Amino acid sequence: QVKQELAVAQAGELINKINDNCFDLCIPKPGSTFDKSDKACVSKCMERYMDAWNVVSKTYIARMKREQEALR
Amino acid sequence: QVKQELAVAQAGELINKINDNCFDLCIPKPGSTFDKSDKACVSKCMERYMDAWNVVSKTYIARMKREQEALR
Amino acid sequence: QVKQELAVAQAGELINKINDNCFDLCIPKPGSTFDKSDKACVSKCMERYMDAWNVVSKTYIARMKREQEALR
Amino acid sequence: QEIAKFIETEQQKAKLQQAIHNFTSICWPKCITKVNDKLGKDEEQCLANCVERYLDCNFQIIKSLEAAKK
Amino acid sequence: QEIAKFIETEQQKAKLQQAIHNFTSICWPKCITKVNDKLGKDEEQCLANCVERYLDCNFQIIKSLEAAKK
Amino acid sequence: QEIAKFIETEQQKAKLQQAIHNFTSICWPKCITKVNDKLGKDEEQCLANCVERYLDCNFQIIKSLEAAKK
Repeated sequence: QVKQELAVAQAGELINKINDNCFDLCIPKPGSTFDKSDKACVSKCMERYMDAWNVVSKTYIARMKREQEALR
Repeated sequence: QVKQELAVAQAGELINKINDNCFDLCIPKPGSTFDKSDKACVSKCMERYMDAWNVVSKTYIARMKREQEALR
Repeated sequence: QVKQELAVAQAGELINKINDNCFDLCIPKPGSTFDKSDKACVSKCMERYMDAWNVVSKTYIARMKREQEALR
Repeated sequence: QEIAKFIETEQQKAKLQQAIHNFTSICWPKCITKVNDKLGKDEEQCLANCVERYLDCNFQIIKSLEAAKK
Repeated sequence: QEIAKFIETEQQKAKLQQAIHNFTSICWPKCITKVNDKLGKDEEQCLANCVERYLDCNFQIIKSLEAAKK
Repeated sequence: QEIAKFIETEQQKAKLQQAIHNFTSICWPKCITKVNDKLGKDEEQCLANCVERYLDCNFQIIKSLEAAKK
């Protein structure tokens, strides 16, 4: 249950971050409808955000390893 | 006392949000005085912020009801 | 130990704030290297941030004293 | 028991109010660029649209992530 | 007792420092647009004005909300 | 004991994920200005540079503050 709660918390953070960033990018001026092109943009943006998350993750972890090795 | 503390916490949040948003809008470049026109702007801005809060609240609650009904 | 933990927490906050503000100012477009001029900018920016912190601190404390005296 | 229920209700209210604070913060700078004597019809519409579109976005993301899990 | 008092004092100090961190974060981007060798007189004045005006704003809002409650 | 270790590992993972969330939030608006069908090579490079330079900045600040303490 701890695990699940942590997983939920993480997913919540991911949803919030995607939402904030993709809302700004895809719907800079909120109109009266959420049309097909908005939906397509949000869908693509979500994938790009997760791509970006992976690049950041890889870079960060590689750097931390390099720094730790430099300390030895 | 719980109630009061929660009420105080909420008022604190409201004050902070009004302050941050109205400071940016009314005093974009802070000068050496806080004159009548600044005061009038802050006063109006505060009322508009609470109007906006009410519109957001109404919209959000109505939407949540609609979504809940759609789930039944 | 409480004292140390609080001191560490405060230093952490200071480091984060300096980092966020000086990163934006010194490295608006992150390139492939962190060169001498970036380093010099971060170093100066850090000193300026602490100067600014001191000005804010002095102003805030003086104002709070004035307000407290006005209440008597 | 009474107290537990009271606290729970208060916490739900606080959560709702927090959500409304967040939406107002997000939508205010998108819709209000100057301070007027009244909230204009267009400003009001912009705020309502902003909340609705943000939630559309939110629901879509949640559904996609759930679909991806399966 | 000694420890309780010590912790309270430390917490007050932490609160004060947090407030100063927040003000510096708010006022820095309004007043410092490039990094110079020294803090200029105009930058210093801008920072002081920013804190004072933010607090003016704050006090006015608090007073209005209190007046509205009655 | 088992549970304590499990919780600790989970907390470390959560901390790491939080750091990655923060970096993505900081670097995304600097590197991604429109939504494309794929992450471009230049966008990918920009994100990696952004993380590296932010950490360079971070390490420099920490070292300077530590040196100043002595």
